[in-house]
Amino acid sequence: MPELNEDSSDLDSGSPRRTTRTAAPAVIRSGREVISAELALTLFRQMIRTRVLEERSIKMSKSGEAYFWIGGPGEEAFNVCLGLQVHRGHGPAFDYLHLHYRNAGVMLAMGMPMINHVRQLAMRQTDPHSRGRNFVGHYAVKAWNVVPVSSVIEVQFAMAPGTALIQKRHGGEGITMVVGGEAGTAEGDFETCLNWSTRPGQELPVLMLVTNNRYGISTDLHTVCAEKLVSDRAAPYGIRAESVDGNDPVLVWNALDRAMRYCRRERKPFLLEAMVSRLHGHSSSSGAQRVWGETDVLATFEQKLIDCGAIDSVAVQAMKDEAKAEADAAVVAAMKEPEPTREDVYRFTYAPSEVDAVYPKDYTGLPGAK
Amino acid sequence: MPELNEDSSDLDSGSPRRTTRTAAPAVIRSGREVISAELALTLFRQMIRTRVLEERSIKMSKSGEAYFWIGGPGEEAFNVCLGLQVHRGHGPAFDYLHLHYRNAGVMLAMGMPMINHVRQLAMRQTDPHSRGRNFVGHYAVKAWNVVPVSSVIEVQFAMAPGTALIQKRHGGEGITMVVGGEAGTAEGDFETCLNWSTRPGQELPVLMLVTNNRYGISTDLHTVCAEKLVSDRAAPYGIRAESVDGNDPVLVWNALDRAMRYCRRERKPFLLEAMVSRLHGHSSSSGAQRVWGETDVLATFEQKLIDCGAIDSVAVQAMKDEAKAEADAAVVAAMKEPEPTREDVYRFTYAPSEVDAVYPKDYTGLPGAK
Amino acid sequence: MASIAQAVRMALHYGEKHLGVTDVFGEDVGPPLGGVFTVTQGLKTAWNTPLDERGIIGTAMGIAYAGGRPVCEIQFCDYAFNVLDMFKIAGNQRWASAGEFDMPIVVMTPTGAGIRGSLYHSHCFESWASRIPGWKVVMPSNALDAYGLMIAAIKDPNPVFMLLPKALLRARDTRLLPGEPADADELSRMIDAPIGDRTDWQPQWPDMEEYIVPIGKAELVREGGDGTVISYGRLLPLCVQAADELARDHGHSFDVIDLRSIFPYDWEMISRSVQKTGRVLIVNEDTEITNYAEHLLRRVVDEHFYDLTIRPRTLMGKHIPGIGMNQNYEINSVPQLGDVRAALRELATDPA
Amino acid sequence: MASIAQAVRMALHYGEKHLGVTDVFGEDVGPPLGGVFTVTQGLKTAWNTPLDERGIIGTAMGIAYAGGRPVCEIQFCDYAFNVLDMFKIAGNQRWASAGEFDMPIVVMTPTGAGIRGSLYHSHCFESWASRIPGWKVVMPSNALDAYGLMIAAIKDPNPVFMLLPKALLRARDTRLLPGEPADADELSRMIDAPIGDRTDWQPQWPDMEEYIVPIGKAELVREGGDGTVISYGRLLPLCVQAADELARDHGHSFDVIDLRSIFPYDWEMISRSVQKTGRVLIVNEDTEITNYAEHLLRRVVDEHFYDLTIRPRTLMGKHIPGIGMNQNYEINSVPQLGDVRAALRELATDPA
Ligand SMILES: Cc1ncc(C[n+]2csc(CCOP(=O)(O)OP(=O)(O)O)c2C)c(N)n1
Ligand SMILES: Cc1ncc(C[n+]2csc(CCOP(=O)(O)OP(=O)(O)O)c2C)c(N)n1
Ligand SMILES: [Mg+2]
Ligand SMILES: [Mg+2]
Repeated sequence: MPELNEDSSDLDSGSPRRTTRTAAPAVIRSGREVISAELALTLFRQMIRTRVLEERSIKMSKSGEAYFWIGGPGEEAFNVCLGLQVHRGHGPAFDYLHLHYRNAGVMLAMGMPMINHVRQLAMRQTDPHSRGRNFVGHYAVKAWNVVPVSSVIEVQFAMAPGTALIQKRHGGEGITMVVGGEAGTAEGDFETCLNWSTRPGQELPVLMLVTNNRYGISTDLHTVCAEKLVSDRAAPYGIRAESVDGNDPVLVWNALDRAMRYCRRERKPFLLEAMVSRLHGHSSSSGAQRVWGETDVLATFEQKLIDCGAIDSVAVQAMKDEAKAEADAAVVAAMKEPEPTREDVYRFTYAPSEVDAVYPKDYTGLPGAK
Repeated sequence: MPELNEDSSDLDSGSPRRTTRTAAPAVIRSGREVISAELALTLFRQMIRTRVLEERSIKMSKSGEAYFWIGGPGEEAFNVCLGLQVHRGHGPAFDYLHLHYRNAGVMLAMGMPMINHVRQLAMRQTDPHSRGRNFVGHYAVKAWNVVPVSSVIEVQFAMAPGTALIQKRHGGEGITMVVGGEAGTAEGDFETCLNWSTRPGQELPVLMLVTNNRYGISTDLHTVCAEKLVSDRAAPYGIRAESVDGNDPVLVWNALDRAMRYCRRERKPFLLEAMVSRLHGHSSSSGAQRVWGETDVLATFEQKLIDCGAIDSVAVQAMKDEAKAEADAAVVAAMKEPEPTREDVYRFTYAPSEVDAVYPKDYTGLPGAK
Repeated sequence: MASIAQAVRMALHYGEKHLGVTDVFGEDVGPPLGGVFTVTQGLKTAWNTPLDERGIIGTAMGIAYAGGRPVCEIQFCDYAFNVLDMFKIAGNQRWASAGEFDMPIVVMTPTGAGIRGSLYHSHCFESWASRIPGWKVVMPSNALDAYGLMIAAIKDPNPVFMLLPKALLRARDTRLLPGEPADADELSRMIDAPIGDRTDWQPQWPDMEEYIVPIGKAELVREGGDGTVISYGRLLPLCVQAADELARDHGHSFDVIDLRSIFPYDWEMISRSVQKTGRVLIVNEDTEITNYAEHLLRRVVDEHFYDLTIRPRTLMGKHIPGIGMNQNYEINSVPQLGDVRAALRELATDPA
Repeated sequence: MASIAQAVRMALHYGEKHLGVTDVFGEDVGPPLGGVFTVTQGLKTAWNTPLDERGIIGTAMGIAYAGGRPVCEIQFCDYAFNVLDMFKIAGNQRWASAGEFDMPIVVMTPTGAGIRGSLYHSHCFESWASRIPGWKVVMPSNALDAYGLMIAAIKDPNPVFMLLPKALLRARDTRLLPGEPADADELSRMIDAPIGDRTDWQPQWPDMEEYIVPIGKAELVREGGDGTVISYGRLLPLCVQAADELARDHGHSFDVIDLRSIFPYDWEMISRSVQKTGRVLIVNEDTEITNYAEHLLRRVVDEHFYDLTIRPRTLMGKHIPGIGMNQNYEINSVPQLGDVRAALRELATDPA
C-alpha cells in the first residue's frame, strides 16, 4: 500500500534522537513511581495504535469517506492505561464502562479490532455499535459492559450509580467507570454522581474519571470556572480524589491502579482527574488541525523510552508502520462493506415483547399502518 | 371576636415561668454574640405574627376555607431576621429575593400585610401574588424585587445568578438572596448557583440560604445524603460559608448580618445554612399536625426574653392577642372578597406587544378563535 | 374492589415476587411514607432517593444496564420536565446501539388535574410522552387495568411510562383483581400502612395472580352506533357517565373506547368503530396545542376522511400556562362532565 | 445577500445598539468562537457560559427579572431537553404572578436535520415549543425574515423561542437587509471574524435599520388555486421549489405559506387560503406523533371540514428515536424534495 508511506503524519515528524544507553531497563520511572518496562512497551504500542487510528479517522473525515470526526489524540496515555486495567466481561461481576466520545484508546486496549471503530466512522451496516447510525466513538458493546455512548454531555454520570448499585449488591470486584471532560462537570449530572454514590450505608464502587483538557469546544475552563481542580469537588461528599498528569503514562497507570484497587476493594467511589492535551482541537467541526502548543504524550513517552534504552527508533518505526498497516487494512475492508438501507430505519427500535399486541417483534411504523 | 380567645393554639400552651429580674437588659446574648434588646423584641413580635398567621392558615386549610397549606412554622427566627435586613425596593439597587414556600415570615417582616397572604390562601381574585392561581406562600411582588415563588424545587438557584449579574454591573449594595430547603440541594441547580456565582472575575453578590430541617417530605436527610453540612458544598468554589443554629435568633441575626455585609461589600457569594425545625410536618398533605419532638424557636425565645427581663408574660400575651386579632381580621376581610371568574382564565398570559399581530394586548385563546 | 393505588401496589408486589423487580424507588417511595399516594407502601424493594429526578432516571437506566429490573417514580409528572433528555436517551438506547442494549425500565408518575393541585400538581404528561420514540405509554382508568398494565409494563423489555390519573388513585373498582380478597376492608387491613408509627408494620400480601392487559389493546367499554368516543385516564369515567346519561335520557348510544395504551395504541379498534359510526370525538385533559388527541384525529382523517359523516372532534384542556388553584380556573380550562356531555350530544345529533 | 447567520448577528447587533440588549450568551457564544455557527461573532455583549443549559436559562430569567434584556443560546436544540421545566416556568411567570412579572427573554437555538448531524444534531424543537404556553415561537426560512423576526423577538416583552433551521444558516438571501451593503464580500469583510487569531479583530457593523416581521404574520410566498401548502423553516424552500417545478412541468399552482411564526400563527391567512383551495398540505420535518402539524390540521378540520374537497394532508418525519448518521437513514425518515413534490402533486390531482 503505497499511500501508507506517503502519509506524512505528525507521528513521523520530529525524529527523536537516539539514546546512547545499551542495557534495556527493567522499569520505567517518573519521580518516585515506576512501571515495568514490559508494561511501558505495551502501553506505548497501544498508544501508537490509538494515535494512528485517530489520525486515519481524521483523514477520512477530510476525504469524504466519513463526515464527522471526534476523538482523543492527546489522551492516549489515560485511555490506554484505563483500557488495559478494565476487568472485561459481561454482567455485574465485571466492570461497567460509561464512556464519552474520546475513548478509542480504551476500546483498542480492551481488544476492540480497529475495523469496528472504522465501521462506525464510515457509517456501515456492519457497524456493531450503531449500525451506521451514530457518530464515531459512540461505542456500545454489551459483551464488555460498554454501555452506549451518548453525545449528550454528562448524562453518563447520572447513570453510573445504577450499574454500580447492582455491582455492590452482587459482590465481587466489578466496578463502574464513568468518563467525561472537565467542562461537562458544570452540568448537574456530575453532582448527581457524587451524591448518589455516597448515600449513607450505600456507598457505590464508582470510579469517576475526568479528562481535563482545559477546553469545552472553544471555551477556556479558567474563564468560566473558579475551581482549582475538578477533583476538589469530591471533598464535600467525603469521596477520595486525585489529580494526575495525564501526559505521564507512568503516573496515570499507577493513579488508575490505585483508584481502581480502592473502588474494587472498598466498594466506594473515587474521583480521578487526568490533565490531558487536546492535539487536534475539539472535532472535525473545528477543523481537527494539529495544535502545536500542547504536550504530545506520544512524543514525550517515545523520547523517554528511547532515552532510557527501553526501545530504539527502529523498533518504534516498526510499531508505527505496523499500526498504520492495521489501520489502513481496516479502512480498506470497512469501505467495502454495505451501507444501511431504507429497511434499516425502523429496526431495533423495540425489543420483542410478548405483552405487546402491536409490536410483538419490533417497530413497524405507526400502529396499524400499512 | 369570641373565636379568637377560644382558639387554643400551641402559642398559649406551656405558660413560661415569670422572671424575678427587674431591670430590662440592653442586649440579648447567646454565647459571645449579642443583639440589642430592642431588636430582640422586634424580632419576637414579628415571629409571633408569623406563627399566628401560619396557625390561622393551617386552620383554614382544615376548615375548607382553603385547600392546601404549606409554610414555615419553626423557621420564624430565620425568616424574620432575613426579612428585617432586606434592602427593600425595586430594581438592581435593592435586594432580589428568590424565595421558596416557607417564607411568610420574610414577607411579614418586610411589611407585607397579612391579608395578602390570606388572599392567596383563600384563592381570591384580589390575591396580588397570583390572582388566586397559586398555592399559598407563592409570593410575587415586583415593587420589592420578590420574584415569583415556584413549586418546582431548587430552580430559583439557577435564576439567582441572573439578578446578581445585573446588580454586580449596577454597583451599589444590592444583593440577591435565594432560599431553599436542604433536600433540594440534591438537584443540580444548587451547583449551578455555586458555579455561576464564581466565574473568574465575575463573582456575584448572591447570598445562598439553605434552611435545613433535615427532611424532604418524609425522607430523612441522613438516609440519602453523606454531606456533613450543606455549607461544605461551598468549598470547591472558594465560596465563604457558615452553618448556624436557626433556633437561636441572636445567632441567626448576626450570621445573616455578616453574610449580607460580605455580599454587599465584597460583591461575592456566600452560603449560609440555618438548622431549623419543622413544627407542622411538610404541608397539609401530610396532615400539618403539630410535631412535638422539635425545638420550638418561639417558645425558647419567649422564655429567654422573660428570663432576662426583656419582656413579661403580660406583654407577651398582648403581642399574641394583637397578632391573632390581626390575622382574624385579615381572614374575615379576605373571605368577603370576590373569587376569580371564568374571564380570568386567559388574563395576564402575555404582556402587551406592539410587534405581535395576534396578541397585541393579552391572550385571547387560539389564534383567530372566535 | 381495590383502588388504583392498591392495584398498582399489588402489581409491584407481584413484580417483586414473580417477575424479578429489583428496585422500586423515587422520592418518598420507601418507608416510612410509601409514596405520596400510598402506591408503594410495604414493598420489599422500595427505597427513598435524594430529591433529584435526573438521578432517579439515570440510576434506573444504570440498574437496567446491569440486569436489574427497576420501577421508579417521578413524584408528580409536573417534576419530570428537567429530565426529558434522559427519557429520550432511554428511548433511543436500543435503536442507537442497533439492538445491543435493551432498556427495561418502568417510570410511573401521577398525571392530570382534579385534586386542586394548582400549577404544579395538575399537568398532563401523555402528549409529551407520546413524542418520545422508543417508549411505550400506558394509562389506566380503573384498578383492574392498572394491575394488568403494570404487570405488562414490568414484563415488557422496553421503557414504559405508566401514567397514573392522580384524581382516580383512590377510586375503587367494582371488580376484584385476580387473587384479591373479596372484602375491601380486609384488603385494607392487609396492605395499607397504619396511620402513625409504621416501624414494625409489615404488609400481608394476598396471593395475587398474574393478569395482563396487553400493551396496545384498548377496551370497548360501551357499544353504540351514534358516535365513537375515544378517551383514557381521568376523563374516561366522565365519558362513560355522559354516554349512559345520554342513553337514558335521549336514547343515544356510543362506542366508548378506553384506549389504555397511548403508544402503541389500538388503531384497529378505533378504525373499526369510526367506520361503523362515521362520527368521532377524542377527549383528554391535556392542553390543546400539539396534543396527542390531535395525532389521533390526524390518523382518523388520514385513513377515514371519506368515512366521516360529520366533522371529527376533540375535547381538550385550554392552552394556558397552568391550572389555577381556585376551582373557577380548573372548571373553565379543563373539560368537565358538562362539557363532555355536551360534546357527546353534539356528536350524536349534528346533522350529517 | 446576507446569510441567516449573518442576519441574526446583525439583528443582535441592532438589538445591542438600539433595543437595550444587555447580554448575548451561551456555550461558545462569546470570543473567540462567536458561536458554533458564527451567529454571535463580534457582538459587544456576547459571553461564554459554563457548559450548563439550566444555568443558561435560569440566568437569562434572572437577568430579565432585574431589568436586563437577554438573548441566550442553547447550542443545539437537541441539548434543551434537560431544561423544559424552566421553559415552562418562564412561560408561566406572568400568568402565575397575575401580571406582576414579565419575562422578556429570547432563546435562540438551531433546529432540524440536514447537516449530517446524527442523533443529537438533528432534532426538531417546534412541536415541543408549541406545547409550552406563554411563549412565542418563531422560525425563519430566509435571512430577511431572520433579521425581522429577531428584532421582533427582542422587542416583544414575552419569552420568545427563535428556532434557526441549522441547515439553512449559511444560505444567502437574494434580497438585501435594510442597511446591508450591496456587496456580499464587503459584508463578509466587515462582520465575519477572520480565520486564525482573532484577538485584535473588531467587526465593522453596517448601519442597519430597524425591520420587523410581526410575530404571528405568515407570508404567502407563492399564490395558486390547486392547493394550500403550509410550511416553515428548512422545508419551506423545498416546498417552494416543488411548487415551482410543478407549475413549470404540470401547470399546477399553489398557495405556499411560510408560516414564520409557530405560535401564535397566522390563522387568518391559513383560513382564507383553505377556503379558496379546499385542499391543504402541512409540511415539516419533526416526528409525526403529536406533531405541531397535527395541531394545524386539527384547526383546519375544526373550522373548515366542510370546505375541504379532499382529505387534508401532512408530510412529516418518521416516529423513530433519531436521525441516523448514514444518509440512508435521513433520506428515508425525513421528508426530502422528492417526497414534497409527490405530496404536492397528489394534493393538486387527487380527485375531489
Ligand atoms: C448537554 C450538551 N450540551 C452541549 C453539547 C455540545 N458540546 C459537545 S462537546 C462540548 C464541550 C465538552 O467539553 P468537555 O466536557 O470539557 O469535554 P471535551 O470535549 O473537552 O473532552 C459541547 C459544549 C453537548 N454535546 N451536550
Ligand atoms: C423538582 C421537584 N421535585 C419534587 C417536588 C415535590 N416536593 C415538594 S417539597 C419536597 C421536599 C423538599 O424538601 P426540602 O428541599 O428539604 O425543603 P423543605 O420542604 O424541607 O423545606 C418535594 C420532594 C417538587 N416540588 N419539585
Ligand atoms: Mg474539555
Ligand atoms: Mg427540608
